[in-house]
Amino acid sequence: MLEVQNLHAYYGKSHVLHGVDMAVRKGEIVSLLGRNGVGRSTTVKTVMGLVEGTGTVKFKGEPILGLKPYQIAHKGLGYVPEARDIFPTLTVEQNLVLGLKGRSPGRWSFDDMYRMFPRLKERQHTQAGVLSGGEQQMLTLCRTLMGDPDLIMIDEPTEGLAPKIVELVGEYLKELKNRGISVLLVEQKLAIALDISQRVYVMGHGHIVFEGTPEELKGNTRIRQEWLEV
Amino acid sequence: QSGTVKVAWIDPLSGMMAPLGQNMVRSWQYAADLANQGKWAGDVKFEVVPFDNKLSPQESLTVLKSIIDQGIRYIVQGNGSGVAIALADAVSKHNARNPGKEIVYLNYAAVDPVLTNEKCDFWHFRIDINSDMKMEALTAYMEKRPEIKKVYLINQDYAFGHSVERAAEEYLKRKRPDVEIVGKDRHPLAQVRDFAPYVAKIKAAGADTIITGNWGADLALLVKAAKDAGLTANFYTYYAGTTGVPTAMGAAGEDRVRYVGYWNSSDPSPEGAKVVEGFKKKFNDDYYTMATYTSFKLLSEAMKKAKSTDPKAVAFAMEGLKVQSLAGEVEMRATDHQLQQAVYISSWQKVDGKTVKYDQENTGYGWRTEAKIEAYVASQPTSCNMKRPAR
Amino acid sequence: MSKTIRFAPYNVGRWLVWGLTAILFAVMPLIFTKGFAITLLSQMGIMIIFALSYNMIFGQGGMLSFGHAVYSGLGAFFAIHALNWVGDGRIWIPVSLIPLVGGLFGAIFGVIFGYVTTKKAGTPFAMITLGIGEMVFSASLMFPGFFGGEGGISSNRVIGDPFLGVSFGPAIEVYYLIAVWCFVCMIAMFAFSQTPLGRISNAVRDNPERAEFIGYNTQRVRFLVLVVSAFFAGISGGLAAISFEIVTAENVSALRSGGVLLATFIGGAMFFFGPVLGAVIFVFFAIALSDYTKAWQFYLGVFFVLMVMYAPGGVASLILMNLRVAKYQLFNRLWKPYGWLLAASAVLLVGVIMVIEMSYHLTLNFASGTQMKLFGFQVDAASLGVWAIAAAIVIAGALFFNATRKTFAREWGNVQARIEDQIQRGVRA
Amino acid sequence: MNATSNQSALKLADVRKSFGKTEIIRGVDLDIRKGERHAVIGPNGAGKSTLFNLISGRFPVSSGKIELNGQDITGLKPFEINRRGLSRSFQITNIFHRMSVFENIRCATLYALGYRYSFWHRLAKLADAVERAEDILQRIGLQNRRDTQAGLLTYAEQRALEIGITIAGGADVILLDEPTAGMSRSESDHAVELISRVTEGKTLVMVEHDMSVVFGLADRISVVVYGEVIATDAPAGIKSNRAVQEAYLGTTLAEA
Amino acid sequence: MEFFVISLLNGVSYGLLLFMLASGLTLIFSMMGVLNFAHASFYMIGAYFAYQVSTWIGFWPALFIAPLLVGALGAVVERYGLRRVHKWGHVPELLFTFGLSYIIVELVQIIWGRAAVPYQVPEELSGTLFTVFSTNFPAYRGFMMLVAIFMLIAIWLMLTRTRIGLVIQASLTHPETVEALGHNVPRVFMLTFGGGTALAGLAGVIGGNAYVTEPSMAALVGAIIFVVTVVGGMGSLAGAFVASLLIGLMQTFAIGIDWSPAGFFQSLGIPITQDTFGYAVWSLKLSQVAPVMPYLLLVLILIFRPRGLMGTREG
Ligand SMILES: Nc1ncnc2c1ncn2[C@@H]1O[C@H](COP(=O)(O)OP(=O)(O)OP(=O)(O)O)[C@@H](O)[C@H]1O
Ligand SMILES: Nc1ncnc2c1ncn2[C@@H]1O[C@H](COP(=O)(O)OP(=O)(O)OP(=O)(O)O)[C@@H](O)[C@H]1O
Ligand SMILES: CC(C)C[C@H](N)C(=O)O
Ligand SMILES: [Mg+2]
Ligand SMILES: [Mg+2]
Repeated sequence: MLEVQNLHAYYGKSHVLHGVDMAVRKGEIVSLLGRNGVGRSTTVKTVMGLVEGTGTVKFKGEPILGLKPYQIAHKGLGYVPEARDIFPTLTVEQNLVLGLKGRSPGRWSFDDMYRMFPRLKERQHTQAGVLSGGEQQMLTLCRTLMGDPDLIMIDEPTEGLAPKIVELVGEYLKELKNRGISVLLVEQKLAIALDISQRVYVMGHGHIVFEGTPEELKGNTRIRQEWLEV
Repeated sequence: QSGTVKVAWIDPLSGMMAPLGQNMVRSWQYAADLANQGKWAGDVKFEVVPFDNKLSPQESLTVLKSIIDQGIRYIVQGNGSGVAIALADAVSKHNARNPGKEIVYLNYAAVDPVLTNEKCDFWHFRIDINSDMKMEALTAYMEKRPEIKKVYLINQDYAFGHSVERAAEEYLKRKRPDVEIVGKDRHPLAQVRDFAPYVAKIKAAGADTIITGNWGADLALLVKAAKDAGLTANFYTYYAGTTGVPTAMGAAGEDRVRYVGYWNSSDPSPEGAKVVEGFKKKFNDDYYTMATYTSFKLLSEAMKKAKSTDPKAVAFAMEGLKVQSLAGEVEMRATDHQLQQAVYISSWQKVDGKTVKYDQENTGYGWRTEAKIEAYVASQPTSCNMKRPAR
Repeated sequence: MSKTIRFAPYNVGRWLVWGLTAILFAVMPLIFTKGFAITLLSQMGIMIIFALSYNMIFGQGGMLSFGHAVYSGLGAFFAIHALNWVGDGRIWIPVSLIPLVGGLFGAIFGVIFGYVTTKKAGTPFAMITLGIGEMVFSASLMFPGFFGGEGGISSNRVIGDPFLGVSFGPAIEVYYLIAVWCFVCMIAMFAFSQTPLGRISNAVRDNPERAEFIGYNTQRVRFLVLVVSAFFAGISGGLAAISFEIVTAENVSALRSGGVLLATFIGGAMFFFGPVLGAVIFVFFAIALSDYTKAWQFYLGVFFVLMVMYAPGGVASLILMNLRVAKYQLFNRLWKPYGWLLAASAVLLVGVIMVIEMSYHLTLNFASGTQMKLFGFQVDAASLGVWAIAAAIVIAGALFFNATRKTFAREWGNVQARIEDQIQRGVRA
Repeated sequence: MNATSNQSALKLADVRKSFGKTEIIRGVDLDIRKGERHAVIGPNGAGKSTLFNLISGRFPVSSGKIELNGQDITGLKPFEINRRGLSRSFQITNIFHRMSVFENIRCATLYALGYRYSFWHRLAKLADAVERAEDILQRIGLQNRRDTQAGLLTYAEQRALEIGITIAGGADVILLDEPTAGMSRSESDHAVELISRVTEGKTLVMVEHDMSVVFGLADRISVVVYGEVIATDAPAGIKSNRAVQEAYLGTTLAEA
Repeated sequence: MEFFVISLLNGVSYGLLLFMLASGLTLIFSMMGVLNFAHASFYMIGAYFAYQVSTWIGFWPALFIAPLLVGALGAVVERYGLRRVHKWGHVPELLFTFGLSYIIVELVQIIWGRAAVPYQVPEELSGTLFTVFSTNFPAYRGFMMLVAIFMLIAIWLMLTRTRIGLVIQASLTHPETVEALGHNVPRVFMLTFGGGTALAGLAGVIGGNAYVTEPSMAALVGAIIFVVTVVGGMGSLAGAFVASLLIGLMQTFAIGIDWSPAGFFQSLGIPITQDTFGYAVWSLKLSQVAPVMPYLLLVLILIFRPRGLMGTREG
């Protein structure tokens, strides 16, 4: 579904991605792991067209590198940015409305969202800017779902969430997968990533250093020690 | 003596009063051409250099500085007594501090009386007639018109407007104590775009006559608003002849608008007719600022008399000088440098070829002379105590 | 780019800079002796104080004001009244200290208006200052007794007997008075930026909320800075009163407030010396250029907009960036692209100036015919041929410029990247 | 562990806060002793940050009373509370972006050192401020970033600076809101170490979701759920508290 | 009574003109966060365009063409100017428009000269609409009101029936995120700015001949419309409407009323003469204070109700 080959990206003159190769197939959860600052977020942003890059990125077989973010979004790629990218002056509901691409909702309705996180329902008409850190995190996820993506890329969804909610998010990601949506999960918390994903990539300094199943990663202490733990 | 004498013209070429300024700078340049062609000052040629002062006293002084830097020694200005007072003061200071580099200031339209009374100055010469003289004439004319009962005064909020208001009240009280002044208004100079609220007020006051010193756009817009609202009062004005006002009056102003001035450009002498026609042909515009003609006459004669173009010598030579303007003989009174000339009152009428020869702004209407008060009658005493420099 | 200049204590550089500034003030009128040059220099001195005072609140304090002329203007009015009183013999103050009267009243009005305006920050602050500016302007026309109505208040700065031969009659004497005041004010304002209050005003600019949590009442900080700034603005007003000998409502007008904003921004609000440059450039435009062309406001406006778009740090930032390049000895790589760029800009500029000047001439100098002087040539502004030439120059210039611009941008980028690299490495080392 | 006395440093009595109609803080009582390290935990949206905002004066309380070192500080402005010896950090980094790291810290020392709004002192000559700032730079480990513009620091460095600013004024009660949020394991270990070093001898109150940090630092823990404190206890007690597990910790606790 | 009715009508028609201007400004501000200092300049351009077009093909086509041209110009300004400055924040944006206003005045003067141009009310509308007692109410003023109200409805429909407002507001803080959600942000910005300036242009078409079309017309209303938007509450369209009418009426009535504190005290039997302390203040008539009143109102509002009459947020 998503194929990334030899992707390079720069911030000004600093070279951040040095040829990333990875793929996400239909209906699977793939995790992208790695330490802080290795370029995981950058990878996702480049795919989304928010950062300029070179190489090949294909989505559903079509090359999408160089397109504008909104064009990419319309092709069915969803992106949940890192913490707190909510629209602070709009209400919770208006935030969700902006997730919609067309006029009519797709697979997901407002009610689905509110069922998933009842907390949001309570705060429906509050300005999103005053939500607590965790509530904002939930809202970002839901907002992207409203756009009815076929593949959703989520950047650190569990950051700042209470332990219990973290578990909940894991459940919902599995639920997405069951509905046929592919997930590319960028995570820090090993436990949850290993628990829910079918395959994992480990990233180190701008390129992929490991690809395999969670079990393989658990078994590979060298990779874990060198690229994930201290 | 020969060579070119540069005359700096300082008046607005931008803002609400720009059309007026444009007309006047043309008049000055036209008059300079006449003087040069007619060799009024022998071999001396005049050149008018325009400077835009945006109608602002402060800007005028900045402009004056650069005029001084350019070595120009004669300045002329007229639009606005506020500017005139500031200029006269600055010229006086400059001349005192820079002997040998004096500047002469010909004021061709700023008519606040103080300039030739309390604040009179040796270097300032007024070619127009002052506001009090005009009001004296206007009220003398009104005295004989019993239909005037309720008068409204509307004027611009600055030196000149105040002097009109003061004189109107004072002279009416003296000549027509029965007339009631039903309202007084002062509005900002060259700022108001919509006079409808003022007209509503005039209407509410029930005035049958309006006296106003407004000029240029301030009068044109006032007249336009009055017309739109269907106000039927008569206008007694100082400057209904200025650019823009004739168009605004059009047919609606017939016989309802009067103005007091030093000339009637619709009914000039043969000499004047040539100027009016020539100007119209050249610019398709009306020549009414006759002071431009008089000014060059005065300068030329004075230069000949002094045999010099040095401002100081010329200034002394102008004192008491008599020349022919387009309205007859005029004299620059030495005591206060107020030109002594006749006063005209005219009314807005259809062109008839006899009493109203030339129309204004192609409206088909022009001015008919209602009264002419000779110079010696119009003359007023002065409180001026002139300090003259050593010759 | 947005780095505040930092001086180490007792650095020779600072003494050098101030010393040179003082010498410059002293010798300028000896080099440019024409009456016109003196006017220009005097105005620059006044504007420098005004712009620096404005930058205390704008660049240093983060308060965008649209009404700073209120303080300089009211200061000027009080100064000129004081001057008149001295003239009447009602009070005695040496003329050279009259600016202090302006400063004092500037500060007093700073206290009055500042109390209201500094309750707010950001956009509301900007709007209140706009409102207060307009209010004072309109009110100034309502009290002719004090403000002199439309004609303003005039005065005579030559009072009494000359002191040590100085009467302040000749413009040059006034220039030196302004120069001394300007120099003293510059030092004072620089010193202010190096005090706790000055520094805290930077902090309040960057992050008012956080400043509250390190113990500062941000409202109080803004207020104090505004009052100090108004004091210096008032001094500049007092000097203006002496120099022009007239003060009118225009002195408090929005035009003046806008002008000082323009000057400060053009010079560079991030740097202490930025507004000094800005003031010099602004006055140059307003006085020197205005003598040559009626289009000076157009050029100023375009210059300003280009600065906002391409160099928001102002002229000062451009200079500092180039100095940095020089310091890292990378200028040899930029000479050529610079040369081409300047050549191209010159061509483009000539074309644009032709078009603008001819258009202005056609619409504004109607009375003097269509003949005009352009770059020393006599041309007919109404002739098609001249227009064709102008258009050709503009087009050629634009193409040329576009071509050189790209090379320049590339080289410039490379050089900056190398410098950044070196800095990074320097930090690591 | 810090030496704890029995005097209370911070005392909240029935503090309440409503935004519009919704009551977010619903009667909180809290007594934090001098020298104690106290953690506040609880689900998202429980009101932890709001509680901090109330204590530090960012929002006015709707009702209730807050005492700092025995003094009533209810209704005071943030700067007044800060001057009385309470300082806080923010969940979202809140520093002076355009100033250098050193200036950030020095500014934070000025008021406490008595220079207040002075414009008659020269900064460069204020030896005590410079000294203290340098000392704090040392302690937060940013001495080699001294002259870097704060906005250009990495995230973790900014968090450290945030803490530096918070302690620079010498306040004895420090509130930290999620000091390790967004940090990797190694970074947060480093942060914990830093925090325990710089708050030596002071009263510390912090909000944190990272249980390893909480259990590593805190002497006592309060759990806030739905605007109420449901438990205050030593770490061991909290770990085994049923209600807390249900409301907040879930089953992942085992891994922490 | 006659005075009252006429002043009321005059005030309302002036207020509605202000509203036409303020609505565009409010729209741009509330959506883009840009305080468009050049807004009044677009109003002026509208008037000049309308003048030019009407000399070629008459007033009625100009009524439609001129605002469109102004809107297109606005879109170009956004595309090639504002957008570039956007990344540097709101102050540079504001300064950009501030500088733009300088340039526009000069351009207008280059093209049309420094004096007023003869932009006239069309024949069809130059008559009298109706007569109140003995005063005529010009038809053109009625027309002005009609256009303003029509415009109000159009804006209201656009805002309530589309998501544009939300998209733009969200883009203010997080443009990238909005784009990643599938919205073409740059285009929406361009349209908004173009739309807002087109409204100003329309006001220019209507106001230019009702009053005077000349180069200082922008500076004259410029400050007033800021007052309107701030008093109404920045970003609130309803507020702008109320404030426009309020200020329109206030200014019209104030001119017509000669009430002064001195007169008031004198009617109470307290003599106030030239020698009374503060005579200059006591003797001020309401009609003289008229020019200051909007600004006084602005300052008072900002002190006592910083959100404005109907605003929801500060700043
Ligand atoms: N806007 C930017 N400009 C310059 N450098 C950047 C920018 N954003 C990120 N970087 C740098 O690029 C590198 C990769 O950043 P990225 O955000 O992709 O990391 P990450 O793996 O997602 O880490 P994190 O856990 O911090 O989210 C880092 O070194 C970071 O400092
Ligand atoms: N200014 C405000 N107006 C309205 N509601 C607010 C405001 N500030 C906070 N809230 C609400 O109060 C609740 C508590 O918020 P708070 O930020 O204190 O939570 P928290 O405990 O810090 O959560 P987290 O761990 O997710 O940061 C949230 O539901 C939030 O939406
Ligand atoms: C040009 C004139 C109408 C000026 C006017 N008379 C004045 O004294 O101000
Ligand atoms: Mg990341
Ligand atoms: Mg929180």
